[in-house]
Amino acid sequence: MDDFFRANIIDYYEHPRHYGHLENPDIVYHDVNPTCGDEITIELKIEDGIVKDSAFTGHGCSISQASTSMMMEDIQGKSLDELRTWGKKEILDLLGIEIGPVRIKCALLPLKALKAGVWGLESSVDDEDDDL
Amino acid sequence: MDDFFRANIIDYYEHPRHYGHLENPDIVYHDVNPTCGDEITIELKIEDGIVKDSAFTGHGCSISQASTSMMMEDIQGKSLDELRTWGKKEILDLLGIEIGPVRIKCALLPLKALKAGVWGLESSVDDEDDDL
Amino acid sequence: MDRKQVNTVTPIDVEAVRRDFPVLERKIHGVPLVYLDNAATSQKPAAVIEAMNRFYRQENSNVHRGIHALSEESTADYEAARKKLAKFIHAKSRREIVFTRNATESINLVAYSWGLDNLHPGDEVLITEMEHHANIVPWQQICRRTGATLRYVPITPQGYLDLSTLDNLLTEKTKLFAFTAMSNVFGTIPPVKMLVEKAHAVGALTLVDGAQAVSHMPVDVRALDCDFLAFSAHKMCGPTGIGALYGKAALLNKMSPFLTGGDMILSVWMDHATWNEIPHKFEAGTPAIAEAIGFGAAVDYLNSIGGMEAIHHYEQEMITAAMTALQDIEGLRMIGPPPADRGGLVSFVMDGLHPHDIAAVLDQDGIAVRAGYHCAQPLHDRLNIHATTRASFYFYNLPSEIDLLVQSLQRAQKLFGR
Amino acid sequence: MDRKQVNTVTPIDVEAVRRDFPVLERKIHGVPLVYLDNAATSQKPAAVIEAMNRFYRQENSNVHRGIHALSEESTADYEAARKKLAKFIHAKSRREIVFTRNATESINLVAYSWGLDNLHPGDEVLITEMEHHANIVPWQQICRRTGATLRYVPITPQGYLDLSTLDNLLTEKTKLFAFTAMSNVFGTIPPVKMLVEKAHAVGALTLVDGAQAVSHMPVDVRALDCDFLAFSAHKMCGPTGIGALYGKAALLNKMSPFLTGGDMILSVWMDHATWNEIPHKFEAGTPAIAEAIGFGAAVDYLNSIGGMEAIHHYEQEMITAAMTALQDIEGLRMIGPPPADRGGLVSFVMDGLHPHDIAAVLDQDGIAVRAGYHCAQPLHDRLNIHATTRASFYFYNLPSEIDLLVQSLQRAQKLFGR
Ligand SMILES: Cc1ncc(COP(=O)(O)O)c(C=O)c1O
Ligand SMILES: Cc1ncc(COP(=O)(O)O)c(C=O)c1O
Repeated sequence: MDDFFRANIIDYYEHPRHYGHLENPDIVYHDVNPTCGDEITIELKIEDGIVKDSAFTGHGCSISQASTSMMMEDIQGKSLDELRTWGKKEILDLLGIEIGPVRIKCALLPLKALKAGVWGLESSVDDEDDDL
Repeated sequence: MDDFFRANIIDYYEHPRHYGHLENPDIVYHDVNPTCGDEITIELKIEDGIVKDSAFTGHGCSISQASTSMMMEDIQGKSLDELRTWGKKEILDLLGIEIGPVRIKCALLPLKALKAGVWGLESSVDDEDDDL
Repeated sequence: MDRKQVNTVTPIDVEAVRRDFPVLERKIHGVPLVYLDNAATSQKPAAVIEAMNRFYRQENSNVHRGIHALSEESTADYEAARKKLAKFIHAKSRREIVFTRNATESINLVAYSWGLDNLHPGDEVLITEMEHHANIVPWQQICRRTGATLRYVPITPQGYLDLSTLDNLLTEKTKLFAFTAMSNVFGTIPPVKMLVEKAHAVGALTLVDGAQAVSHMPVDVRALDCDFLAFSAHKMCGPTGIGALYGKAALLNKMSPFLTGGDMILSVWMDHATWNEIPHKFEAGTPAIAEAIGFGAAVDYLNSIGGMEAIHHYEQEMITAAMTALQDIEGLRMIGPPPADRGGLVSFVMDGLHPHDIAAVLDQDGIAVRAGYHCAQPLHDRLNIHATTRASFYFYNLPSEIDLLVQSLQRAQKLFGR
Repeated sequence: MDRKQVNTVTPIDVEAVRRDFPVLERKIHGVPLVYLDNAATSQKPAAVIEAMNRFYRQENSNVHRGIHALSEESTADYEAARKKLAKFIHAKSRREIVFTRNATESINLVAYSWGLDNLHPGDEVLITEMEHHANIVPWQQICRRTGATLRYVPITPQGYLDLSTLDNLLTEKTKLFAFTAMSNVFGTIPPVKMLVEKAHAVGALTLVDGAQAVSHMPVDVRALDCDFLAFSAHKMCGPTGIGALYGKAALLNKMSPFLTGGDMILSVWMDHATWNEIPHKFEAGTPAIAEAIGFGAAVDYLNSIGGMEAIHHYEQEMITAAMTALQDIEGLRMIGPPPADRGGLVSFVMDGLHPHDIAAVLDQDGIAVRAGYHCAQPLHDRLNIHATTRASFYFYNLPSEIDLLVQSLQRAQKLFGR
């Protein structure tokens, strides 16, 4: 938490990259974090299983918005096959900080939207926590 | 609890007074202590509001049976008006011992039966405990 | 609720009281804890923690059935706690107190037990737009199951109930009016007694959500004449895992049981069962024994430091000071009524700062507040706000903690370049 | 349940273990406590009591919502406890563990949530004659509300399930088979895995009442393949006020919520709401946070002293010794199967001595047993017994305590002139 606001999260929050709409997106998915009202809509352009373009709109806290912006930036050119394997770790690597059990939901919102939007996976993305 | 079995409870339990049936009783009332299966049936002969005769049958622990036997003995000749005012204290005086919160239900079973049988009072007889 | 003049109460010795709370010695990120999340849950004094310790260390046993010393002690202590609670809210009898898990379960108990049997198509349940989800969703569900209709008393932009609508909303169709005695978002304290009277005038029962009010001000169920009152131990210095439902004995006697199993029965046959007397009829299985004892100890503690009148008085001072201080922060907007009409909590929004981020900055300074919908989404929707930040006080908070709050909020503004 | 060969388990160091339990130092009427009422509730080791203390003294806060250090710590610890429990019973995922108040509420949850939606006239729920009221009355009630029929697997006079009746009783009409994995009166351990298989073969779901079994022997929900498992913390060294329901994720996902309110919702609008993911969908309002942490600590403790295999092994030795010793008391009759087929408890009747009076005499000697129906009235009716006395052991009981029990029973016989 300490380096929370030292990371470039505030920068992405204030100046979100890939904010806005795509023309004729292949996938549009809206998702919310109901505990706090974070909302995002992601839009993807897919060609041959590769993310050709991506954008988002939304509002919410710095974590959810920066996380979404960073992800939209990072997934460009990546294959859906690769993205399907993404989990908590990949998002936290993007954000570059540790996140506690409550706000992890904000950070993982774009991943949740991606998985639900592309593969219809409704299951919780932090299930990998579930190694017993 | 210590003088529990020093009192004459075992005597009344082993040799219950007023055990059996009355001829043409005016009131017959059966009651149970569901937590443990104590069961009694009291029978009363009433004339001019006075208990002329009383008897009981039943089975259960020494406290419930001795308490019932002692009460059947004691109420002979008493007026219903007087009995209506009876509470926990009168029964404990008869038994001559202190009783904890669990077994108090055994001790008060005959009083509960009396009140339900004579006046249809279904309310708990230990409600006097309820002075807030 | 009718608040009396409180001039004569002995003030709470806050410095002394703080020493009763072990957690207040905690350091967060190296700085002392400033706990302003009391509306979510309160901290626990050592006396409450110790009462439960003593139970587990010395007399732990199951209740109501055992004929041995530990069980008799446990039973006596469990029932003594019930009596303390009955007295605390001025119930007529300890039999009117049912132990539940929390205020939420208390409301669900009424919804299932009373609602399933007594609501029919055409009937209406009336709640308000300022309810906590605990006093909304159970009624949505039970109305769905029974065909009854759920209606809402609207709120004004100032955070009051719009009482002008009552005469239209409370009709012969209204079977129950369920409303909070203190909003956990606005802090608003509605005129409970008057609302109960109006409901009774059309023959409706009343359920008061006392989750906030019982913890923070005197509540007298006989004076209010409400039919049900729901509240939680954990918000009033007691343990988690236990709450209470007050219900008028005549009503509880008539109601079907809710949870069924051991202890709530009189006799069980293979094809049917008969019920124990109230309140046991509503307490199935092994109850939260240690927690009930802790709940009783919490009531003792609240009484010992001066009582609810004194607590409410102190919180009025604190909320007045807090709202005065927050007013000076540019771009900060508080929601809800002025201090005189509310309990000791305040929710606010800040231009360009998301409540989550505010809470995160405050946390770095050791200050615990809550950010979000506070389980009152319809209220936020009505006001068109996404989420708010809430600071909520209790009798152990210091005026100096208000200053720390203000400083930290200003730091958040700087950090985010506002 | 399938009991493996237990030759290789490390034996429990009972003397050492006893020092972990503060209450075992208690004197009752001047003599040391002999606690043989473990089937009603177990005693608590200091580690469990201290885990809850630590929570209240250092990090107490509400869970799942707060963005501050205390809330993050509380949330992490609460969810970690869930994980410990999932592991303890070999669930696939922590999401399959719902925290409830006790085993009773766990069963009620299934009865209301699954039962109200899935039972219809003509459907049957099958239970057994050796069930605890907690696994009888909820099914009576839900059958009454839905028009389904409740049927019973009969018991034999020796205290076994009469398995010869199963093929007749388990039919396509059977929607659920709910049965105990260890009788709290006979001690009988039925063949759980086989019963589950037979139920599944006709398409019925299975609910295992694990209130006794989970506390006293290894239980592996994946090996058993049961659909639901209900159990309580307080019988397995944990606190009062909390229990658990295990349910297969696929089933829990499909079920309607039971209690509704905060935390179990995804979003709430004025006219409807959507539900949070499992297990949260079933946990409404502020949960029993300290108790969950205590529950987790209890699991840690049971593992630390050698695990459930070792505990079961020790209890087998104790019950064998106890039943051998009791056999020599004239006029005493034990009910239920031989030691090899039961857990560590024994119920008995004595000629001319009422169980209440036996328990009262034993109490004078510091011995805590239970007398009555043990919440299993249909079983007693079936056997034509009014009530029984039950001695139930746990891993901290000593062989010497069996001797004290026998002596005290003989004293009772003398006192009542038998
Ligand atoms: C077999 C069985 N089932 C259910 C229960 C109920 O457990 P609880 O009272 O903890 O809900 C018990 C305990 O008394 C039991 O022994
Ligand atoms: C007004 C109000 N009602 C109900 C509740 C629910 O209380 P609990 O979570 O203890 O059931 C709360 C607490 O969050 C509240 O503030």
